Amino acid sequence: MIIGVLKETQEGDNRVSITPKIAQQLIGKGFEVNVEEHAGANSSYKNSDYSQVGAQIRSKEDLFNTSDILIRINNFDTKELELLKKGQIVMAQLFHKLHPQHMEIISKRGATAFSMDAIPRISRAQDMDVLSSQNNLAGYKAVIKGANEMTKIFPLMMTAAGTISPARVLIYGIGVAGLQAIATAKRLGAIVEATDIRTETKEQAESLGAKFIMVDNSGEESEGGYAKEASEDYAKRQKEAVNKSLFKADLVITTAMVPGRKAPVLITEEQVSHMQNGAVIIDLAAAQGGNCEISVMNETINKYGVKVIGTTMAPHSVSTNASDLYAKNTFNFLVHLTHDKNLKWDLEDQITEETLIVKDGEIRKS
Amino acid sequence: MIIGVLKETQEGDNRVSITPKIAQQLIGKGFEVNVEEHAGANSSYKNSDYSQVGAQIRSKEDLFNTSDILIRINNFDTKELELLKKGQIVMAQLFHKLHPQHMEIISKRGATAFSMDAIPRISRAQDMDVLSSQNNLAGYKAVIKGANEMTKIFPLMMTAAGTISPARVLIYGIGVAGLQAIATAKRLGAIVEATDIRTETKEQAESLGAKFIMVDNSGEESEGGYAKEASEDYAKRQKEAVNKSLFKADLVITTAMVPGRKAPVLITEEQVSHMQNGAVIIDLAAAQGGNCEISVMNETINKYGVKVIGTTMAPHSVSTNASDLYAKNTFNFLVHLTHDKNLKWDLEDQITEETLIVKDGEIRKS
Amino acid sequence: MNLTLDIIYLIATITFIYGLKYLGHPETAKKGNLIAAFGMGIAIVGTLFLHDLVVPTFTYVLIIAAIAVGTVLGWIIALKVQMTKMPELVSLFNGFGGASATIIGLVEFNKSIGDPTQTTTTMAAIIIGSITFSGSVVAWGKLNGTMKSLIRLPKYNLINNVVILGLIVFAAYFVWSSSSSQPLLYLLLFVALVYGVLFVIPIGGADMPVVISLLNSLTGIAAAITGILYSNMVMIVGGILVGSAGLILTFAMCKAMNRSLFSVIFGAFGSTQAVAGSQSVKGDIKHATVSDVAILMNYSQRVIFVPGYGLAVAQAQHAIHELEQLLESKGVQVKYAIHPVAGRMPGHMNVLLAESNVEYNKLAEMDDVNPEFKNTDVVFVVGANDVVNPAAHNDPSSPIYGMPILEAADAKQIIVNKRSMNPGYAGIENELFYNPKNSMLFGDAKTVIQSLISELKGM
Amino acid sequence: MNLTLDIIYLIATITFIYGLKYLGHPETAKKGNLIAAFGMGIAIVGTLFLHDLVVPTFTYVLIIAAIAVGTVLGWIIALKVQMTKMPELVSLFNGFGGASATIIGLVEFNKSIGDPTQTTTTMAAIIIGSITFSGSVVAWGKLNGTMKSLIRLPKYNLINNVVILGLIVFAAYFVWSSSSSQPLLYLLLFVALVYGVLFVIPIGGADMPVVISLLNSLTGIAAAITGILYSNMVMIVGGILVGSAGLILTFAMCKAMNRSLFSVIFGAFGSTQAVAGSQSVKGDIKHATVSDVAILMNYSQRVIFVPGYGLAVAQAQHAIHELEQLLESKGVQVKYAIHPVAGRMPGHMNVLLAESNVEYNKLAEMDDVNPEFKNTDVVFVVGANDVVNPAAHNDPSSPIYGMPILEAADAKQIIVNKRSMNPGYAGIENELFYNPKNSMLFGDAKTVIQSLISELKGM
Amino acid sequence: MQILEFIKDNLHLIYILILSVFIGVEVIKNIPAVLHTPLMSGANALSGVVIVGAILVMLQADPTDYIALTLGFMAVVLGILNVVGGFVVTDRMLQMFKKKKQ
Amino acid sequence: MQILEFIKDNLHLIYILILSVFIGVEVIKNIPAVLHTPLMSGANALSGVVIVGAILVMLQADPTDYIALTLGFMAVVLGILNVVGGFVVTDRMLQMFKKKKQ
Ligand SMILES: NC(=O)c1ccc[n+]([C@@H]2O[C@H](COP(=O)([O-])OP(=O)(O)OC[C@H]3O[C@@H](n4cnc5c(N)ncnc54)[C@H](OP(=O)(O)O)[C@@H]3O)[C@@H](O)[C@H]2O)c1
Ligand SMILES: NC(=O)c1ccc[n+]([C@@H]2O[C@H](COP(=O)([O-])OP(=O)(O)OC[C@H]3O[C@@H](n4cnc5c(N)ncnc54)[C@H](OP(=O)(O)O)[C@@H]3O)[C@@H](O)[C@H]2O)c1
Ligand SMILES: NC(=O)c1ccc[n+]([C@@H]2O[C@H](COP(=O)([O-])OP(=O)(O)OC[C@H]3O[C@@H](n4cnc5c(N)ncnc54)[C@H](O)[C@@H]3O)[C@@H](O)[C@H]2O)c1
Ligand SMILES: NC(=O)c1ccc[n+]([C@@H]2O[C@H](COP(=O)([O-])OP(=O)(O)OC[C@H]3O[C@@H](n4cnc5c(N)ncnc54)[C@H](O)[C@@H]3O)[C@@H](O)[C@H]2O)c1
Repeated sequence: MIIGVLKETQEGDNRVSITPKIAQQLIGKGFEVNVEEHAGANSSYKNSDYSQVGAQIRSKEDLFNTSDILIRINNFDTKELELLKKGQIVMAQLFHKLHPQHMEIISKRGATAFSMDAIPRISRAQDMDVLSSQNNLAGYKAVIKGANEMTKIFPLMMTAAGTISPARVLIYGIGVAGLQAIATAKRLGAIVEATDIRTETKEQAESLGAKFIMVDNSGEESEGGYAKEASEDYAKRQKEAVNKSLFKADLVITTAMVPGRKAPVLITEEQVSHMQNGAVIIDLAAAQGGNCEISVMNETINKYGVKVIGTTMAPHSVSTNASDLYAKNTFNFLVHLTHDKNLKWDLEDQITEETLIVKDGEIRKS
Repeated sequence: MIIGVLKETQEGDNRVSITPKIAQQLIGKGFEVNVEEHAGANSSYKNSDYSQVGAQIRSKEDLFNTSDILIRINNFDTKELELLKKGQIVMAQLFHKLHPQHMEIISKRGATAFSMDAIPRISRAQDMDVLSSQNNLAGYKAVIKGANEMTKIFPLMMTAAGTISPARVLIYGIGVAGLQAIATAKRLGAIVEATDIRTETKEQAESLGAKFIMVDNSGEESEGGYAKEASEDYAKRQKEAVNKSLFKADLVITTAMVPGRKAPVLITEEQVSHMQNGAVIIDLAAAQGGNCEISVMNETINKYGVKVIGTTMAPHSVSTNASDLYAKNTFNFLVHLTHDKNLKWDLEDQITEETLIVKDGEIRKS
Repeated sequence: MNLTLDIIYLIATITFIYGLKYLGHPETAKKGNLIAAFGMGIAIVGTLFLHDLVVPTFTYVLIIAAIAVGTVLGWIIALKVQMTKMPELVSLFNGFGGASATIIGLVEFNKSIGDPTQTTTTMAAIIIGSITFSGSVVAWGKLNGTMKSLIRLPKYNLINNVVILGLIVFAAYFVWSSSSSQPLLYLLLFVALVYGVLFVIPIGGADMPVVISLLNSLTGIAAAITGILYSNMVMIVGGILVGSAGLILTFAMCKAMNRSLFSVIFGAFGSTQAVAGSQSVKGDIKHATVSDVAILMNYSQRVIFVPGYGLAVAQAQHAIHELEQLLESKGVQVKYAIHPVAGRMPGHMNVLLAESNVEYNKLAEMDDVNPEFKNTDVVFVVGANDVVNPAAHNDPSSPIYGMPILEAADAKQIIVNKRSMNPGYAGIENELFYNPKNSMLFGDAKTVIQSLISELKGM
Repeated sequence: MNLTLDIIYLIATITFIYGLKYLGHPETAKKGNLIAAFGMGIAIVGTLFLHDLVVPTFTYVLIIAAIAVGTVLGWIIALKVQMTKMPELVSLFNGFGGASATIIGLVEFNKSIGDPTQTTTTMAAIIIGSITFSGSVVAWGKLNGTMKSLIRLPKYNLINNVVILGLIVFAAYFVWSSSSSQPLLYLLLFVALVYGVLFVIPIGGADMPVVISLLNSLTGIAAAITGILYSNMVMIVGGILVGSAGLILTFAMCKAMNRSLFSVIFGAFGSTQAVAGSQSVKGDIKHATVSDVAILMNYSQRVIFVPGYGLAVAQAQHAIHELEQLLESKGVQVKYAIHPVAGRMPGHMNVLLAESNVEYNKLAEMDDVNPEFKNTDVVFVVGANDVVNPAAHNDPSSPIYGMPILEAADAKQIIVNKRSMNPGYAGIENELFYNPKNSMLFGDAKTVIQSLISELKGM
Repeated sequence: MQILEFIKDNLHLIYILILSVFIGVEVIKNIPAVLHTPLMSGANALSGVVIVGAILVMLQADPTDYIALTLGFMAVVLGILNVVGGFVVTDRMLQMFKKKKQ
Repeated sequence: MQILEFIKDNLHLIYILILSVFIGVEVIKNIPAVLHTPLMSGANALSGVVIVGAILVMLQADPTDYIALTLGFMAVVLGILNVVGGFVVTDRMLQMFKKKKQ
């Protein structure tokens, strides 16, 4: 079975889906691994690092022609998908609900698609869970980026030249990214507040030293640890509860998402206009439409004295770690799917079932 | 007595020497305070903030014409100095030893110069000590910037997708900036090592959780808590002792300086070439020539897979705090120098004596 | 009496005091036992030889034969018994002591007739001695499994109280009437024996140690009373010491079990409930006290901490670091086993423990540490649950089936600290808690660890 | 003797035991004192009225007058005396007790002649009683300042030993000869009194408390011996209790002062050295023990911590946070006063205390906290030095002159913890350490704070 | 009021009893829970001090009074069982407190 | 060997003495240093129990034996001074342990 590792094409994404170490492990398991030229360059992995462990360096074209499984982190574009051959498998974060047209093409080509973002959040799938592994880094990096952008420092300091009051950090959404953001901001000495629609996150936030801003969520639903879309009424209550903190905050990090939907708008332009001069907002939900009304993906907007940074890029900027984790997740996923180098197609298995979006041209999920 | 607060002209410096709060305090003491237009803009202070507390907003020309004391953080250039009038006082970080030609002009114009960088490191002058207050922020920001530039994260994390080993941070020079860098890196979870020519810094570094790399410093001198220039022999011993750590480091922060001299070169190009792929060097001594051979002030050099960032800019990027502290230092200094709005010219006093570089045209220090 | 014997008794008494005192501290307990045994030895030998009586050789031979038989028997039994059977053996031995006191009372009864003080004393010796005897034997049988653990008679409280009152009246009659009737005496003996049985039979198996301690205290009192018969100081003081120390110990044991003495003896219903509370389909769970765990750790060579989400909730990171350092300073090797998904976010335990400056090289990854558990004396699971749940291996229907876990069950002894029997994140029961090698140490992690620290510091 | 009196004595004895026991814990000490006083009261009243003697009214009147006079006098003196003068008063009272025993011995001497046991007893009462008396009076004089603190006779050890040996031989002569010579008796008395003086006079002023405790223990023994004269149980048991407890206390006091009893009594030279070690031009420094400071804090309302560089060196940030929380849980208000240049870098204390999660609102800036010191019961300076050095105000020649400091000296009580008398960063001496309100608590900050925590937890 | 009489006659004994109770209590309180069982066992061995009484019974028995001798014999055997067995079991229980390390 | 004689005659007394010493020691050990002085003072008051002896001296004195009466009088005064003064001073010392808070 030949695995083709593609270089990421998305602007600014420095990751690679398979690192030399994992390539070696795959080869050890009997797979053949071909890697696109310079695929690892931005994550500090050279072509030679791959060839040393026994992988072949190939052109992109070659990979599309010869691979049984094509692996990448980010979604494919239409042109690329048109190159697929019958029986070929693609494995990436396809976000199939947001991109049904892509599934159509794959189906048309008679190919197969596994979507990494669809790995279920169950205990035994934790080591394949790319959302967790990448969001975790995103949470860390959002704080570092925020601290770098701010014109203030995080910790309280009582010095001979006066006292610097600690930065106030406000976090929306206490999922994986939110929790790591809390931990990181707290470590640096900030006063951290956080809120989430799921009240069970209160204890978790507090266990990391944040103050939880409780918003009455009666009437709201959640499912399997995921939030569902919030009602307008909830949004109003949330604003009332959080505004006081928002208007004092030096750094705001938003991570609120609802799987398969546009991210909820939690900070309106009007709210931004009341924020402190010099405050920074890092919107990690920007790619899903953003939690802040004025955020734009991959841009820094300066408005009302506030810097609004729209990004999901945080993990990309810690590309070495992000690639290592992603590759390990992929490896675990491949090991789970296969037996003695061959796919098991075990549709009884929840992980296979939920990630297998298109099977030999048949669209199974939409 | 009229104080003129000039806007900083140096590229990228967002600070302001007097903040609205301090302006108010000076006015309270009977001074008249005139502020150049938009002087505080980059530190989030608007013109209106100043006028609200009773300061006048003036043009730069006006300030030069009317002020008794002209205040700025950074050095003046020759053209500006030519505008000085007899009896006028300038107060800034003049670094007179590095810029004797500036002193000549001031002397020629019959003006007076106080250099803020010359404030002695004695206990009662601590609240005027701008080097301490600014270097402290520099130490913090160097780590944040480094963390932002790195493709790895700082803390150890044992996750389902594998273990991320903690970042290794190496710090040269354990003065004020070095100590704060240690503290900040340690907070974020890095393994921190540090070295200094003054062995008394060992206990200090360890009190903040860093491992001290001891270099035999027999034969080296130091004076009043400051290092003197190191011998070549010391430099050799230092390389031997530190190289092992240097070549494993993910982030290196250099802060070593010798007052009134070029900063010592601690990392040669040859050493850089042995460093890890992806490592980052932040050279805080870049303005004084740099501790790293290949660093260039205000530039990011990518060489041998290592990012070398030359900067003293760190405090500027946390301009709000930096301005607050600098202004407070200046205020304390002014209060110390004056009695009932008039300068005391108390040359018996160590602080006045050491900071008064040019007095009414007479150059007192060189 | 002989002066040398007096002095020997005095010395024996002092060894008893020191013996008890030293038995109260782990470091000195062994020494204390030996000291007391030495004192007992000289008292026995002194009694045998230092007297002013004319004793025929036959009697001497008999006595020495009796001592020899008893010594050899006692020694062998004591050495042969399994560790786990020791409590019932103690109970049995205690019963023998009571029987001995009873016999002395019976023999002395005739001599005492007429002297009310002496009669009172013999009566007391007989009654207390035989209650201890039969009670201890029942307790032994229960612990042994020979007897059904819980036998409940209707209105047993009432019956018991009537019997004991009857006994007292009966004894008073003897004192008052100066009767010397042997049949009546044996009736008294019989009733006392019956009372002993009645007293112990309704008490639950889990409460047996308390009862044994109480009976033990009674034997001490019986010995003291017999001592009064002979004005023998070592018996009097020794007996009283055992009596009072035993009583205090009984209360301490009740306290450690969170029960009152009253509820142990009378509230046998309460007792069943309490036992039921910690029972489940999976079996019994065992409780440990802070001092148990402290001593266990103190005398271990290798300890592994398994931190989980509860450690974060309790904010016990500083406390556990202090515990680790304390143990290390006592020569115990300590490691933290970090499960990749312990806590609620990736790296949660790392963030937590870094805060309290736990050294990175003390943190072991799951795959590295799993083979080490079997060489570990104590694994201390604090606020963790799912990450040590064997259901991940055994139970395909469990939501965590297939997840790798920390193999805490391989260790020689497991201690789990959490606040209750509530499940963790996955919401499922944990069989590990019912593992025979496991004891639960309930309480908030921070409080518990801090108590462990103070306990350990006192050692 | 009267049975009721016996029972009263028994009860009194028990109150004495409880009294001593309770006096050992701060919470119960007051109660203990009252219980013991109650026991003493009933013993006295019982003795007065429950006897089978025929006593003329005159004698009664005399006794009651004596009691009245003594009670009123004792009460008034005890209430009037200044707090600081209490130790010498205790010494004086103790001397009175000894004198009382001596007098009893003198009176009973005649009756005892012929009976060696009785004579031995009276001799012992006279000798021990008078040594205590004269010794206590000398101790009182010394503490009082009436007597020069250190009087050294040449070869005093030799002289003392000869005198005490002579006393014993003298007493033995009385027992052996059954002599009834009054002049000889008074000579004995005189020599004993002289010995008491000789015994105490060479001992240094700082060691006086130890000596008083020792003499106190002796008075107890004297009381017990007198008790034997009358076969009086309360005197015997009470006296022995005081004797043994007093001796243990004496050892404890020696230990707390880091001296051996031997060196206190004989090594008077050592004593001067020890005192000299903690002296300086600035005056004396006082030492506090961990338990002193723990109790002080426990009974305070407001405590301020002043952390400095030493806290960072000791890495005691977690410990101090725990101490703070513990005190708060006991209702003590705790704040940290942060000096702007405490430590070695700006914000050093902030970084340090943030690590252990000290709440930001517990940190007070210098200018805000300085006015609060005067309402503070205890200020606890840990590993700080220059930042509380009053030389910054007073000494223009000092390198820190003009630096603002934390006004710790305004607090009611100051405790400074550091490892030695070494100076801090500025390299200068600190007058605060010699402030009469200050006590030094030497030791590594972490160790000291952890000991404070365990001590406080035991309260 | 025989009890009062008894008290009067045995005043010293009563003091001894009361003092012994105090010592028993003081010496045991605050004992760690792991030591409960060994202590119980040790105290049990001590309560075997009745053996002294049993020996006295035999010593004082008329050599022809076979009943007394037999009973005495039993008493001694039982008593010594209690003593020896008790101490040995206690000692075994306390093995666990041997320092394992070196 | 009068001492041995004495021991034999006063066996109970000797037990009482020894037990009392144990209690005295057990009860006091581990006392915190701040309580040293109050305890010393309290023990001092207790040592005033000689007053009982002093009273007995007077009670037993021949009413005409003025020397004995005078000496007894002094003994009583001194003894009661020790007792009353001792307890009152101790009480005052212990004021510092009153909880200031409420
Ligand atoms: N790491 C991640 O990224 C991540 C993310 C999401 C979910 N998870 C899941 O979270 C679980 C983690 O396992 P875990 O063993 O760490 O935690 P866990 O299974 O949730 O168990 C934690 C235990 O701690 C106890 N506890 C809570 N507060 C306590 C306190 N103050 N003192 C003492 N004990 C306390 C609770 O029992 P009591 O209530 O009886 O005290 C609970 O049983 C796994 O199921 C994992 O899949 C992990
Ligand atoms: N904050 C800044 O930016 C900065 C920078 C440079 C210099 N300084 C100077 O540093 C000084 C700071 O004052 P400070 O009061 O914090 O410190 P300090 O005056 O240096 O005193 C620290 C004291 O802590 C004690 N100590 C050290 N290790 C200890 C341990 N393990 N346990 C207990 N005590 C320990 C030392 O006494 P022992 O050795 O007897 O234990 C020492 O006297 C000022 O003079 C300031 O001017 C400050
Ligand atoms: N199987 C496992 O053990 C496992 C592994 C990883 C994550 N998880 C769980 O999965 C869950 C989701 O984690 P995630 O980071 O992927 O979530 P996510 O990225 O989908 O959302 C982030 C957070 O935003 C919150 N949110 C959504 N709408 C909001 C609104 N209107 N206002 C405020 N907050 C809002 C959500 O509740 C969530 O906490 C968590 O409970 C996490 O613990 C479980
Ligand atoms: N009066 C006060 O209380 C006060 C206030 C602030 C700072 N200080 C002291 O002033 C001193 C200097 O602080 P700074 O930050 O201004 O110093 P700096 O910026 O001049 O130098 C930074 C560090 O580099 C070190 N260094 C120089 N040459 C080196 C070499 N070849 N190799 C390795 N290290 C080298 C120096 O020893 C120094 O520690 C410190 O001791 C500091 O504590 C005192």
